[in-house]
Amino acid sequence: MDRFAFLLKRPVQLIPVIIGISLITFILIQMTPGDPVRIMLGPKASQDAVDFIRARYGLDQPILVQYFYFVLNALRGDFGQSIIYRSPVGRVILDRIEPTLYLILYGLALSVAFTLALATAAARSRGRWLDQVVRLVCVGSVGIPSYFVGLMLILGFCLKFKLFPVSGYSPNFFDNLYHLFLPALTIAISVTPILTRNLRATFIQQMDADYATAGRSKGLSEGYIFSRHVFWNSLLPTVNLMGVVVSFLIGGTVVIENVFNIPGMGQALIRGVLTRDYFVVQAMTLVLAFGIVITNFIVDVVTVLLDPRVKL
Amino acid sequence: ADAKILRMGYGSDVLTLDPIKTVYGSDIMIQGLMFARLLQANADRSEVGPGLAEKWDISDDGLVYTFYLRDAKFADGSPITAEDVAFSYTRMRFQKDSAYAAPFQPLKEAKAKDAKTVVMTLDRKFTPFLTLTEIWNTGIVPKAAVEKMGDDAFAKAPVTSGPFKFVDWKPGDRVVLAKNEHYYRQGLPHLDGIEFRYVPDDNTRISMLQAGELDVNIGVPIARLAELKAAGFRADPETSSVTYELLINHSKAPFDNLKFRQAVSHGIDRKAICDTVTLGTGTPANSIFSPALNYFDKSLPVIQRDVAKAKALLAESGVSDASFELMVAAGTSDDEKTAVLIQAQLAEVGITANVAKVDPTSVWTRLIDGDYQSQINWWYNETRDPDNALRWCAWGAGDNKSYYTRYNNDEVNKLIEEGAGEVEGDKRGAIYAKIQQITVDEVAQVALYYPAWLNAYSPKVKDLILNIGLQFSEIDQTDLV
Amino acid sequence: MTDKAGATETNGGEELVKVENLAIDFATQYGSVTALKGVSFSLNRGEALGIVGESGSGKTVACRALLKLIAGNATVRSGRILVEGTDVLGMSEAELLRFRGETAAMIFQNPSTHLDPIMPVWRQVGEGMVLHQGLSWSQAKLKAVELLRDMQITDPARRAGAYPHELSGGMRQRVMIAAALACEPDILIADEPTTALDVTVQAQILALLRRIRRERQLSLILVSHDLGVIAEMCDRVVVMKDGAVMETGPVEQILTSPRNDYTKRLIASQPSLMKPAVRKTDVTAKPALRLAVEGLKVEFRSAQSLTGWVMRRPAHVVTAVDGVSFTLPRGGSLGIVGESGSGKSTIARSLIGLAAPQAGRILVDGKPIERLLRERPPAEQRKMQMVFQDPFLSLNPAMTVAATLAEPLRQHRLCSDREIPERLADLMAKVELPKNLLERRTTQLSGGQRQRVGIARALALEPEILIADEVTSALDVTIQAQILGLFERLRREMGLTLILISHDLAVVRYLCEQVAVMRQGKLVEYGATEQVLSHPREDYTKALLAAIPLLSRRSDAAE
Amino acid sequence: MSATIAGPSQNRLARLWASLPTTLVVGVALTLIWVFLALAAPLLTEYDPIKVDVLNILQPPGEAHWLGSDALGRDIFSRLLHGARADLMMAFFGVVGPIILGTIIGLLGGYFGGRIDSVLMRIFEITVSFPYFVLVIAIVAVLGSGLRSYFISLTLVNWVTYARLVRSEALVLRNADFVLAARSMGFSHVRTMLFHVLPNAMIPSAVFVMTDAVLTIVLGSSLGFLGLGVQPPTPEWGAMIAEGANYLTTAWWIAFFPGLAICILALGLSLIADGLARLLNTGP
Ligand SMILES: Nc1ncnc2c1ncn2[C@@H]1O[C@H](COP(=O)(O)OP(=O)(O)OP(=O)(O)O)[C@@H](O)[C@H]1O
Ligand SMILES: Nc1ncnc2c1ncn2[C@@H]1O[C@H](COP(=O)(O)OP(=O)(O)OP(=O)(O)O)[C@@H](O)[C@H]1O
Ligand SMILES: [Mg+2]
Ligand SMILES: [Mg+2]
Repeated sequence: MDRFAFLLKRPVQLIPVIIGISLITFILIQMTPGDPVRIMLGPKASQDAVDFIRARYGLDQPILVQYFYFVLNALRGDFGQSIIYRSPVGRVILDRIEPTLYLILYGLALSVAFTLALATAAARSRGRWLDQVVRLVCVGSVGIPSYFVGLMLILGFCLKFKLFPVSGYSPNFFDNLYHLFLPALTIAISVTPILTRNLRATFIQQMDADYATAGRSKGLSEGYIFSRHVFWNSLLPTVNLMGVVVSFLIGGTVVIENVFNIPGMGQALIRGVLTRDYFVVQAMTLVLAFGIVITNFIVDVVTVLLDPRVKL
Repeated sequence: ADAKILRMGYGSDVLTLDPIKTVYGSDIMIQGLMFARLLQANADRSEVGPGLAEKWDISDDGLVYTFYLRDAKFADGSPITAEDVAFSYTRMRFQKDSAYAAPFQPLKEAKAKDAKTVVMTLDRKFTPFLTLTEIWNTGIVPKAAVEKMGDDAFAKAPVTSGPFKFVDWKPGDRVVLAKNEHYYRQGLPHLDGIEFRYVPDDNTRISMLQAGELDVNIGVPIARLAELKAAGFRADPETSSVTYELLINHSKAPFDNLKFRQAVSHGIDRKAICDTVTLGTGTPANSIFSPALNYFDKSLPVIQRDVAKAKALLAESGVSDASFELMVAAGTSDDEKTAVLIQAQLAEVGITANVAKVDPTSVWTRLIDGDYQSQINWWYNETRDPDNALRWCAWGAGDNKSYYTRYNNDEVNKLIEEGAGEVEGDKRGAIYAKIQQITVDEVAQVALYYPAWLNAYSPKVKDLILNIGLQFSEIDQTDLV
Repeated sequence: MTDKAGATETNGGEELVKVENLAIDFATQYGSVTALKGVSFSLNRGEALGIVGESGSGKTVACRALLKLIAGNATVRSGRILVEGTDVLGMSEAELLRFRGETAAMIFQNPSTHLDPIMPVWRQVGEGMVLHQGLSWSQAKLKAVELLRDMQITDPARRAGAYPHELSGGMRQRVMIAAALACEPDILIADEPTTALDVTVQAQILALLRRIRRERQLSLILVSHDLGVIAEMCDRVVVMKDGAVMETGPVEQILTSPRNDYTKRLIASQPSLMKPAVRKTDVTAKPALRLAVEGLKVEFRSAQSLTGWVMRRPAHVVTAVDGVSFTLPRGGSLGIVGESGSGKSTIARSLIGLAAPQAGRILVDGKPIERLLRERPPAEQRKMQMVFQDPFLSLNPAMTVAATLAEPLRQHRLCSDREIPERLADLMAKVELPKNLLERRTTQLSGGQRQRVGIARALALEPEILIADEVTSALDVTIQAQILGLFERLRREMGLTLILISHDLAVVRYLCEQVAVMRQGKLVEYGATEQVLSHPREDYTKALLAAIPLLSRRSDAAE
Repeated sequence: MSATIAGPSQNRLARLWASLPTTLVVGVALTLIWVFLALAAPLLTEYDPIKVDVLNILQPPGEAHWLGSDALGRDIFSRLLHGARADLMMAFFGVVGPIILGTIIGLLGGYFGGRIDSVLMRIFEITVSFPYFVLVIAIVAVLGSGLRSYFISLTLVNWVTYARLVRSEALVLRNADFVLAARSMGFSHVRTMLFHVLPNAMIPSAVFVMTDAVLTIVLGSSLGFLGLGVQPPTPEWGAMIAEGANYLTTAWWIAFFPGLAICILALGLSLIADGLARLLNTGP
């Protein structure tokens, strides 16, 4: 179908972006003062040992030569070695993708559920107290750092009522619905206000739209108009906003991963950057970029599915 | 009964399981759980006793050490032979990427004389050698396994010789260990296994301890110690060998000026800093090294703050621009507090300290490159013998230039060598007292206070402490009830 | 109260709807706005009632009130709306759901916004049947297709699955009518059902409404500002102004012998009734040729993406204007008519240099001018000005009227800063706007006011050639008449050369000597107005003509 | 127009006042209160915000210290008021850079379209897909810690939001009749862009910037571990919260009051955003 032609176009557009990202990351991180080998061997190591290891990782070469080898190896599926962990980058990342992905998706699922409930409730009772409460809560909660949300949830749910574990990620899918509930809730608490504000406003705007009036003139009930017309017409802006939010969450979950002690990508990236673990940062950046690209892609597909007018 | 698994949480990540490739706290603690050493320190580390070596001889000239091994096995069931010991020491001392070969410079050679006898030859008289044979990087590794697996693979799944054997390692998450059935001390350990978990957030670690998800919380923020104690956790300060200090760069103005250094030293209220930052769990510093070390000179007075004197010294120094940058590694709240206190105290003397938070890796780069004026830092010593400590912090001839301070005093350097070669306790004491006096007079570094290790243990954990060398040396006798 | 009066106006037939003394206020940020001040009228069974009146007179509010579709910020201050004896305003929510759609239904002014953009049209037609008549969705679909066929939509089975944006404006309006008729209501309220449409489509829709009314015995309320439409469709008419009824009566009577002053003015302002402006001046003396267009061709390429550029993919091309030529003398006037999308605005744009023609020349005073605006010297840029089609889009919403008008004066240094207030006052007077509007932001003006600001802005540069793109469509007939008068005056007095784009032949006939009929980018007919209009060759021109004389025919007859 | 306007509409000021959304008024008031407190801080408290007092650490709220004292014995109330200066600055400068850069890029891309837009969009995509921290660290490492680095890194990363908003508006506006009208009168591209496209394209950004300002403060505190934000001992709310993290259970007041302060400022700014949205979108 014509409208889905962008499905083919996207990968082509992706190439310059990926090259740009990888080159910039590579140069940036390598130009940043600080030596991963020093960090790996620790402050007590001799200069000899440091030089030896640097040579082993090829870090004594000029940057562009290193980049060239990086690309060459990456094309063969080898992203190099984590200097700090002394293991293949692929493994370091693979171990961590799953928890982060689970966490983000779970958090989003909760956010979506909350957002739909709150925005619908607020819009349907527009101007009345419920609406005002929802609005005020959404406005006021923007400034609460998620670190505190997490900590408070732990103090309440884990220590006082002992309902949930403080930490933990288990390889079992269903266990994690329980284990990762609080971290997902923390994400939801920080994301929901933003989405709800947006969706509520769109709902209200769309409830006043001409086609809604036309629906009323046909004798359709408010509930029907809302669920069949207004609702679907309002989703697009929020879906797009959600795309932005997801891009932000990818790689931005470090605080939540720390508070709930989840071994995820966010932690690893920060750590990689702080220790100048070049190849980890490099590969992780690409993985995250890829995640963001996929997110945008999904948003595009949803957009096209939701709105027959859109052509990308 | 349930398997007795001890769950420990620590704020730094395990980076490698190979004893010779690390100097980090997390790795060091793990090594103690996994590898047995020739000798074994007692709980407070005041003495070394038999470990894998049942007994040992020292030649009269003090250059040849002979160790006699007991019957022992690696976790895979293969016997621990003299060959393995020689291999482990040679590797640690001579392999290029050994992270901490420095203290073993005098070791010339380690050789298996027969299956149970190892002979080590030194190139000079070196009294601290015996105590060094119990630190983490002398853990005995199986030659066959290392050679077969290669260093990298071994570092990820080592074959151990200590109380626990390796089961699993998820980098950035946890190391899982299980009881080593072949451990040389019969009937030990009591535990069935250990989970050593990486929990970076201080508050989360405490919450996990409180929720029963951890049994040991290594590194408790001082602010929460009392609370944990009140809640029934064992949370007493434990003796450490740490010195907190203001690192100063002797090769840069204004710290190249002795009077200025003294002005700073006298302008600082060590007790106030110690009390405020450690909430009474530490002691103000009087010497360059910690009271946990042998030959620590108790008689040296803690320098009392004397603003008038500091001002006079500052005037004498002739330093016109009495200001400097005070670097703090970002994200370390105790360091930051210390820095702010120093800043406030020196302000009254007329010295301006500009606090700058810097990301930790950059801090190290700048220290090593000598591109700094001052920094809040701390260090610990693995053994009670001060030789190692002094070579780290005051030996200008060393690789690290007196802990990157560029302090280099020929007399001190000479005294350090002398102390290492001296066998007799009293004489060593005199040498070390002299060194401590000189370094305080010359303000080699501004030692501030000596903090304790602050850990919290669930009441179920019996008989476990962290010793000054960052080892849970009693781990094989620890039990969960 | 008004019972008596209402009764006298009813001439035969059972009274189906009776609006009594309806007054409605709106709460706004500025305070309350009175939209209706005690309106009364009635509708008999089977009758067609027309409501006319200037923009903002309360026509829409009154119609919506009939279905109790009252905006959230509205208050009914007084009045009743009796439909078969029941007061609509007193109905409960449940009663309303039955009432709307089953008893009365409405079609709206703008079909594009009144259809749900993301729902296939058959569902929108059918949902009323599902909800009211308990049909299943599949049954509803069948009936919806039937209804669409009834509305003369070709290939209804296929169109039923289409989304509104895939349909033309006329089709959308038909879909809306189908949706309104779905539950077979007794009363159909049509609020300006054709204003947004092309004249030819308008004629079709009106014919359709007439037919449905006949076949289904519908009572109709038709709102329009076009007396022609009303005259053709309705039995009786209500004239509204400022939220009040001015006059009510049978169509013939109102059109031929209006009693109310406003009604008189309204009728006099209908362009179709206006005599062509006098323009005998230039018949003999051959004036200098002012503007000549030769073989103008404009193509649009779809914006090319970077990847498309890299991969040398050809862009998609639309030929909007294809080989158009015409000439205009000084002080002459040309009317361009044609269906929507035929390229009228594009000609205008390429004349002022906003769209670069692919081929052809534009000569001013015999000299070819640069294709692109920015290549022309400022004096030349100033010479030719354009008034844009849509008054809601053509003024910068962030500016005040004063800033809008002063900007061109300053940029072209037409006068010193001191003279500006004077010039602004002068311009405002020209377009008959009160001076106190100068400080308002353009968003705070009505459509008609905006359009006049747009005209004033173009006049500010004292152009010699003025291109007016559908300038009158947003205007009230009365104001429209004033503006047309202004153009005529400028032409006569200052020798302004005028190009008037419109779909209203009546307007063109009034103002223009020449007319050009466009179709799909080509000039299909071009010549002197009277000649083209009296002997149209093209079907399209004929259809356009058929759309004007409705009212004149009646009034001619009356005369 | 037929409608009559009722109410006290004579006085223009009164009308303007009446036309302002309540949320805008309340929001501006809340924000101004902070500005006032920040400016008047030295008059409102006699405590020096950076004066350490080791004998009085961790005092709970009471007579001496209204909001308690922190781990170094500094008065929280005083730090809170003085901290408002740093935070208002952070909120302000933290969005100024991004909004300028983002608007320029978005405007150029949206207005000119075509190839310029394509190139700018690729830069946009690269930045969007780029992990924030890599960039921040690199900047901190090159420029050193502190506020300046923070602002620069924010600018280099956050411009995308504004570019996105402005571009999508500009894309529509460049074909808007009033823009064509401006061009048809011979105005230059620069003038058209600045006076006709920009004011209208800025509306969504103007609304978003209020939320962004709050996020800037919060982000500043959570990036403290990189050495970003103000340097000690300067008081700043985010840093105060971070300092209080370890004392939550023992000295809650250290983190609680600055947290509350951020929430109130956030509320003010959000209300302004809400009001602006109403004012600008619907127009009177
Ligand atoms: N929701 C509303 N809020 C405030 N004022 C309103 C609202 N709806 C209508 N009005 C006002 O009520 C008056 C009558 O409006 P109405 O829409 O009925 O005019 P109309 O006769 O249909 O005009 P047109 O021919 O332009 O459609 C106008 O002044 C209008 O501004
Ligand atoms: N910028 C553009 N890019 C691509 N196609 C365009 C562009 N502008 C106009 N067109 C196309 O050119 C054709 C002529 O458009 P134009 O606006 O001139 O029509 P019009 O006669 O003014 O119609 P209307 O009566 O609706 O105003 C249409 O098919 C339109 O889609
Ligand atoms: Mg209307
Ligand atoms: Mg047009």
